[in-house]
Amino acid sequence: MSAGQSRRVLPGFPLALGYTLVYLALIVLIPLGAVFLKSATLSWEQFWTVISAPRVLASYRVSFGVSLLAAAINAVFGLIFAWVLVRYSFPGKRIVDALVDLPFALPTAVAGIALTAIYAGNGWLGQWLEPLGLKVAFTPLGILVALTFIGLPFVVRTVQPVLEDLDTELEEAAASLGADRWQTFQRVLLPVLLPALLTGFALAFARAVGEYGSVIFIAGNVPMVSEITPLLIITKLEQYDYVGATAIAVVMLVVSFVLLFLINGLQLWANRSRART
Amino acid sequence: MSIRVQNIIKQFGSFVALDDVTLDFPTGKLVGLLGPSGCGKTTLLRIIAGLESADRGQVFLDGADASNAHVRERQVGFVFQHYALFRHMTVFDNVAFGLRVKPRGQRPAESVIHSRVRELLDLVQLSALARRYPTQLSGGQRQRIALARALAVEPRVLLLDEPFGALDAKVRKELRRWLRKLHDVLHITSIFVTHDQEEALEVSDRVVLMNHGRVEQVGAPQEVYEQPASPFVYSFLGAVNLFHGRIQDHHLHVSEGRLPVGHNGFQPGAEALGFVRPHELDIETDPAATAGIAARVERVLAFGPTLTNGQRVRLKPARIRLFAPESQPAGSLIGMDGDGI
Amino acid sequence: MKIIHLTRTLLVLALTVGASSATLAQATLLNVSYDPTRELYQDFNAAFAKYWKDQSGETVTIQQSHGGSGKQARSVIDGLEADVVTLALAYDIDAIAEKGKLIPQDWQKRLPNNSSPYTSTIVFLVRKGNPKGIKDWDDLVKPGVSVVTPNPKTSGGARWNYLAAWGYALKKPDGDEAKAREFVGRLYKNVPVLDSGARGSTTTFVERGIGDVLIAWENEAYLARKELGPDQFEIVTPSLSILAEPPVTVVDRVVDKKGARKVAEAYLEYLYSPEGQNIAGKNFYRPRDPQIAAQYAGRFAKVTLFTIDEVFGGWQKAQKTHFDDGGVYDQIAVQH
Amino acid sequence: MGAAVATPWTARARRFEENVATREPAWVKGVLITIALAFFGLFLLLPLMTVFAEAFRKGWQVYFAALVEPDALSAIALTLLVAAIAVPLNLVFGVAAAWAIAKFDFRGKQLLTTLIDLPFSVSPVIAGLMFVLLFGMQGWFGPWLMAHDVKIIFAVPGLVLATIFVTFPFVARELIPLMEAQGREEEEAAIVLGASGWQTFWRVTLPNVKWGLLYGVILCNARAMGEFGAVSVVSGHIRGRTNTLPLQVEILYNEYNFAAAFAVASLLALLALLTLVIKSLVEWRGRQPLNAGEESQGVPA
Repeated sequence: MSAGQSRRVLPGFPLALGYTLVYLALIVLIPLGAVFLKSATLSWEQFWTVISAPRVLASYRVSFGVSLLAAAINAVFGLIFAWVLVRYSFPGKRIVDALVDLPFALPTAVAGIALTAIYAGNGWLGQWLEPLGLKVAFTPLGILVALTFIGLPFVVRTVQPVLEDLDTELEEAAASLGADRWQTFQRVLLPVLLPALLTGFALAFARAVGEYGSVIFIAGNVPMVSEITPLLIITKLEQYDYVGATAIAVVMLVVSFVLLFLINGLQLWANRSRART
Repeated sequence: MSIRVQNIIKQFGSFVALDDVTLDFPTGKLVGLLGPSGCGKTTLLRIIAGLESADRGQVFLDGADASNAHVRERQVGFVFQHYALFRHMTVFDNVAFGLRVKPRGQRPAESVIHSRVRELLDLVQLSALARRYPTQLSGGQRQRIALARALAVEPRVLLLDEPFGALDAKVRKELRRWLRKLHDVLHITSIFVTHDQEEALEVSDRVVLMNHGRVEQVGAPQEVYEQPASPFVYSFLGAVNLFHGRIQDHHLHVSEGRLPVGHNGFQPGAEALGFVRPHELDIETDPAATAGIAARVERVLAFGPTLTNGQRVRLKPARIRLFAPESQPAGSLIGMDGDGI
Repeated sequence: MKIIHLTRTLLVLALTVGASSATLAQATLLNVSYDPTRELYQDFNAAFAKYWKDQSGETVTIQQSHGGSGKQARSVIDGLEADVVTLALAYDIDAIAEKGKLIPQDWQKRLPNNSSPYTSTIVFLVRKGNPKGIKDWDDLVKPGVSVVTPNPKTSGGARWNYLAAWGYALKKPDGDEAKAREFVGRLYKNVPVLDSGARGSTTTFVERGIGDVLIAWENEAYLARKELGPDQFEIVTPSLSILAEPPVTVVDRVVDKKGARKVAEAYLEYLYSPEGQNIAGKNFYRPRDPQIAAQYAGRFAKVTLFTIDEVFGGWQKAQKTHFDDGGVYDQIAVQH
Repeated sequence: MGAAVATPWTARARRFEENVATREPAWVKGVLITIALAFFGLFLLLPLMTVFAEAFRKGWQVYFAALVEPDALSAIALTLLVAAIAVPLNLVFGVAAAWAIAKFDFRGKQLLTTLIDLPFSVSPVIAGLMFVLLFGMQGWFGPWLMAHDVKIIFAVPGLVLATIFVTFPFVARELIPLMEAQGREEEEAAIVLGASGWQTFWRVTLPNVKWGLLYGVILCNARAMGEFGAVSVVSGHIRGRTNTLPLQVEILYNEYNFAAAFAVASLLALLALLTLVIKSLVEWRGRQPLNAGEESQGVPA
């Protein structure tokens, strides 16, 4: 069962745990604590004024709204992507599969300038889209493109293994009971995939909310329209308004924590329902 | 080497895994620790090995208190349920591991290690697989390698945790006979844990029956099978018929009739449980018989031609053991033969 | 034990790297500047290094850091060890004095001409042939005209742009505060992209093809036309604009600590020398030195200029009224 | 998170395609593959190609000139240095954390695991801000550091700290589930056989997780070399001194020097591709022995 309370057979526990805790405290907890401590120099009312200013509220709308939309797009296309990768064979599949992780590996700044070069009015795609009245770069749509890019692997990579582990028996049973493919997908497969899909969605969302590098190049950064919250933090900082920047950072951190706990819960759920099937 | 555990108590949270266990394991014997899952047998084995420490009580190895000795110092060989072979090492390197990690002063030369490993692989009849990796072996082969690896360091005791638990039935039977033979050659003090009664009875010199962290009975396989010391042992070892009734004038009265029980320690009117092995039940086909339990033949399997469907019979135990309902060992027991009724 | 040892080694390594760059800095100057001065200081640093070598025999390497003026000032306040700062506006250097306490409050009086060795103004860059017919500020607020300018909250240049537009509206025959506010509000309604720095805006306009007109530093507009194609852009000078005075100063705390005051002061003084003024002129800044200015007079269009002190009562006041949180700009932005 | 996923083999898809109960009509399959490939082309392939196309737009000479320029070279050196410090530190941490969490039971284990994940969900900008608040001149330790002439912010240590923060969980997140799945039995077996703690770690634990470890390290490294937001806040952008490659990209971009910006960006894109190649190889290698085991399970004793 356990390694025993009084004496552990495997060595190194105090050293490993001690090192882990010290390192965690130094790199993560103390610096994060500094943010909260700094924001505490504001009174509750001042804090509220800063974080509920119209421009700040608008930036939440952009950051959270577009991130939510991007995560939703990723959930749909990521599911299709994972499905195609697991279920079908086609030429070049290995390469496609390997490149799914590109957004993990490609620096965000590089992604930002590349996407801008593609979608700007005189860009590769932009020159075709603009005449159609579809402006991408420097609009909230551009932010959506960037956030979709960085979030894609999260959904694919959480759904893919679940899909791979699925026993064909499940679908065979459904088919033998007279269900067509769509019914089988809807009623049998989707419920099994749902926890993983939601986990991927939440991960993509969490990543998108905090994203900075790829967005600032392609977003128009117009207050109230296409200004994301991280940029607002930088803006505050550059006006020497440390406390204001910190207050907004606290709001984002709280959202991050909530998301993190949500994701952990989802993952537990996903693992448990995977164990059941 | 002899092993003695004394007054061992072990709790995991509020769960009592071992409740004051005292046991002796004699030198050179193969002892089976038998019991249902959760009875504490594996915990006891791990405490003897030093992989777990007891909350209270002592472990004596060869009469010396080893309770505070580290696993490494106890010189035990441990065979894990899932083999725990090092998957990145070849069979050969797995067996050689224990020799190669010895402190420099005690480490044998590589050539000695080589011949020793060869010897062991011969012993477990797997010399041909020395270059393979564990994942390329079948379950039975893995288990034999695990055993060879444990033997390589010349342990004073061999401890096996459900050694055949993960194998399929056929391999399991082969392997346990092989283990018995191996033990007859090596004569190393061994303890093995199992939840399979057949396995325990077949392989062990002695069987220890455990339940809920307590020792129910210790004895030779024959002894524990024929003279179960408690209702638990009775029902755990082999098939048994259970009759719940009341004692009245040398009979156990149950709803379907009465069973003669002869002299016993029960007060008239006391409740009692009667245990009868299937082979100890005689079938009385005489419709005039009044003793025994009234029964009707539901379905005749193709075993004997003497009965027909729907025939009414009486069942008469040749031997019955009685226990008080809540008793562990307290119930008295009587032996009787068919003629005594 | 090994883990701890390894960590210690790496920490020592990290610190040595930090320290070694510190010792290296003894022989170097760090000039923290704003966005459009990259080319100016590239030329000027080479000239000064040569000059200083001749003067003192010492080899001096000048390192540059560029970015939005506010961001750069913030870095200095936070501990970026700049020996000299050459920023877009006095307000940012005031902040270094006030929040960082790295320089005295009266820093602007230490060098001639409000510590601004060169000036510039705000002009318009339009696409070839001026398809929207942009002539003056009034044309920028027309519906359908797309204007590119950086974010006044973060960019010094953007604040000059804003104030120039405001000043123009105020100085119209029937101009008053309310009209100016309305004028600037309409102007910003026409802005599709707000980059955080002047350079970002130029990139957006020139390279990305966004907008009909870029409000830019005069020097930036000329540079962009030179670098990216004189056949693609035209410069339109409005009838009235603001006199932009980008100031410079030595960062006392840093140079005193490093013992680099002499070379840092010489560096800034050299900006006022004929050579320095010449380099400024070449890079499309308006030189202060009348003689050198005369040489470059042909380069720049004639324009009536007003100063910030005249119209807004100085940077501190302008900043407070217009750009602080909740200021006029924020009110305009929210109406967007 | 969730990145430790094995690549499926092309062959594996066949068991679905050849089963009547699990295959779709050909047109559905065709539509789905088309959608996936279109999405792939639009969102993954096109940006990647753009980087290289833009980088070479002005020819090879401009490309190489941009890469050997002193500022670019020092940005490369700095990026390598920062990664060379941050990655090993996170590696050691990841191993220690995984050892403690996967091999032992203790109170608060779940919380600890969650806390290790924290930096994943913190915006890089906030990561930079934290270190400014701590070590900036206006921050808590700034004046003291200034007085003792220790530079953290706007110098290499600050870049390293910010990088360590954003790449903090990578190695640990790969190792913890892996080591948890492997259980304690092998280590216990080694100890019973007389191995010391270090022997057990080096000879049993480490070889077992080496592919997972490598996987975590390359992802950690890719992020360390490519981080922009956090590093941007603490860098100070001193040319030739505190500019890492991603910051150099931004600077060149802001200097109208697009070809050079994309040239440097292409270097980072190459690094990303290399990362993906190694990652695929690692996944392939990592599952080799397991596959062999599955296949030979039927071998009789």
